[in-house]
Amino acid sequence: MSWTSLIDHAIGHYNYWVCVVLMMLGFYIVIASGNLIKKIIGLNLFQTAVIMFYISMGKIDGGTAPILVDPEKVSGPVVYTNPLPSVLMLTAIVVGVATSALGLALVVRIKEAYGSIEEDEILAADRASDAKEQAQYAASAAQAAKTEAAQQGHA
Amino acid sequence: MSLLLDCLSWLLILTGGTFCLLGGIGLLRMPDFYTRTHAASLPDTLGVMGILGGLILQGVNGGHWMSVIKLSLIIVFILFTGPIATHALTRTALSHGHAPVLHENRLPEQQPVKKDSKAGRKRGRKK
Amino acid sequence: MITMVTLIDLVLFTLLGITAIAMLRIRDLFAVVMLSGIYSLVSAVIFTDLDAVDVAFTEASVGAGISTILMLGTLALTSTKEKTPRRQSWGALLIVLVTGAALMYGTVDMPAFGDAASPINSPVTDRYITASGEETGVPNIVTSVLASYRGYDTMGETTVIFTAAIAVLILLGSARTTDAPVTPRPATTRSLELRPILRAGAKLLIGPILLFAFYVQFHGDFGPGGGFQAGVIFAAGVILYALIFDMDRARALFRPAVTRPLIALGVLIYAGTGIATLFFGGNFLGYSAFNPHHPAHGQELGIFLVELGVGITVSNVMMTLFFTFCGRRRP
Amino acid sequence: MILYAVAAGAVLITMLMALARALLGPSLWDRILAINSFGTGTVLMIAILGYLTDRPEWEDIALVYALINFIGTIAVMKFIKFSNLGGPRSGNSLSDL
Repeated sequence: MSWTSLIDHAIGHYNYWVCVVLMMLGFYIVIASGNLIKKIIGLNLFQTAVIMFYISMGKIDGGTAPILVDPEKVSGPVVYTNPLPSVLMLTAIVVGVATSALGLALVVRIKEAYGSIEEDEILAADRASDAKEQAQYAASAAQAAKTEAAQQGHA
Repeated sequence: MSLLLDCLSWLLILTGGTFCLLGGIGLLRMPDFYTRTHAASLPDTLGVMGILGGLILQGVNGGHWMSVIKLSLIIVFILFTGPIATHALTRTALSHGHAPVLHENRLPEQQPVKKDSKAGRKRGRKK
Repeated sequence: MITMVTLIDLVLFTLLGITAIAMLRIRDLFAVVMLSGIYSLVSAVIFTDLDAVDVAFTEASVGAGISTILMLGTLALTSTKEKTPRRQSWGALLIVLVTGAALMYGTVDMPAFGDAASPINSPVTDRYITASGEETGVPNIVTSVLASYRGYDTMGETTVIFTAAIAVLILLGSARTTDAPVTPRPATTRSLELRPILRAGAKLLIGPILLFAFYVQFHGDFGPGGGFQAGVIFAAGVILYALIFDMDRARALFRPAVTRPLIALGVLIYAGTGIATLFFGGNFLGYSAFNPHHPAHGQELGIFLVELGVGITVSNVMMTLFFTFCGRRRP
Repeated sequence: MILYAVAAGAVLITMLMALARALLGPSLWDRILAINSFGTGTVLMIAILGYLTDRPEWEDIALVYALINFIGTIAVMKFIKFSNLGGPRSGNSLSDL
């Protein structure tokens, strides 16, 4: 492979590479960040990267936007860029904002219930309340066993 | 006629581009927020007028009338919104205690601009 | 040979990468939200550059406008600071690196960017490009594919938006909202409020924004635009009004008792168009049945109705989201 | 064509500088200002791209940006001012924004 073809390859795939990097950045934010809002921002990043990936694939060199040109105004055939990725991604953006609104609504509710939007604090609160519940359960079970034993002894 | 329009549009776009660049440089190099506001208004007004004006002349040249109308609308809108936004921004910054760097308060202990603004935000929240 | 468009594309993608890395590193969530505004600005320019004008239009209105505002509304209800993490999560880094390497390996075999012979440009697309003009009478191929050829998809997506709005309303709609109007201030004190410049500017802008929304809605067949974009722009006009004048007054104009049923009405118009075509003897969403002599006219009518439904749903969903997020009191 | 390339180059460099200010920007205000400038650059860039690719009917997108960018800035300032987009409720007096 000669240098020029290598450079051509790099230019021809640069979009895809940046898209992959963006996707991975979003992915990293989602799994490594403890903050719920940051996680949703990471998801948005990931989503936009996927959208950009699709749109990059649809582009044709020398093409124009997929809106029909008046045939009288141009001479010769017109190359149109692929309209299909545009259609799919257009709706994906609006759906994406609606679903991330849903995620944000959940975050707001979590904040109201737990007083925090940090994952570890929420987990700690959950564990604490679990432990409390278990202790209560154990206490009540012990109480029940005691009364049962007392009743048996009585009988 | 066409050549005249072309030359005019070159002139306008070059002026607009220069003002955009100057605004960008000012945004980077000016010492504090208020002076940067000054620089940032360059692309908002003359940059937009120059570049879009040049494009309008090209549109007239090519007979794209719809795009000429829309570009004129954009110029009008940006001429309204740009200064309004900057005005509101500076007023908010000032009322939140973000002090401008004047030569009399350029002492090192009065410099922490970032801390200042955060304190201002907290104060604003308490109201 | 690098064309100008490719060069711009390379620069913009680099800008995008820098912004994303900054978003990862900054811990002030407020700054991150503002950077995500920049991120969507850049991505919209990239979409324009890659000839996906309609997508750019949507990203312009949704990403930079509504999304940022919703994020800010959430920050107002939660907190703006991210806690510093206790430790570097090496496990996460490893997973990300491995996945990334696998995806990179996958791109090596892909056809180069801009290759007209790549498999994505299949005969299906050729048919859309060559035949859609005569078959639907709509010059914007994206609109005709969206509303006619792939009408089922779009109906599903409208339903998803509808469902998401209902879920948000279930989560946030009932308790602690301020549906009950706060005692309105008398008009005299209102007019004395000191924001003359913003108010004057907003008065000049709101009208054109709403008008432009209608233009985008009805002109979407010929240029970039359509129901999704128009709905968002209309909602943005209302949001500007609510931001600059008064939340309560905006809510009195577009009161929940009206906007919430309209969300459903849009979906109903969409599905109802499909059922109407059944009555005219066609397939579900086969608009040609509306006018058997001129199928293209039938298609135009169908696309118009469907886009109207989408526009009504999207605009009301966006307004409802704004009012529910920003009308809620901080706990 | 060269004309548009020159304009695009100037606007791109301006956008780069605004981005740098948004990333460096010591205070919050600098960031907001830089983002506003960046938005103006975006509007110009989209307008130029329309002519560069010989489809000038795309100015719709630039028009939307010119309008939406303003709304975004206002929302950010309102958030800072009242820490809530709902604004002051229950009749407490407004100071100027």
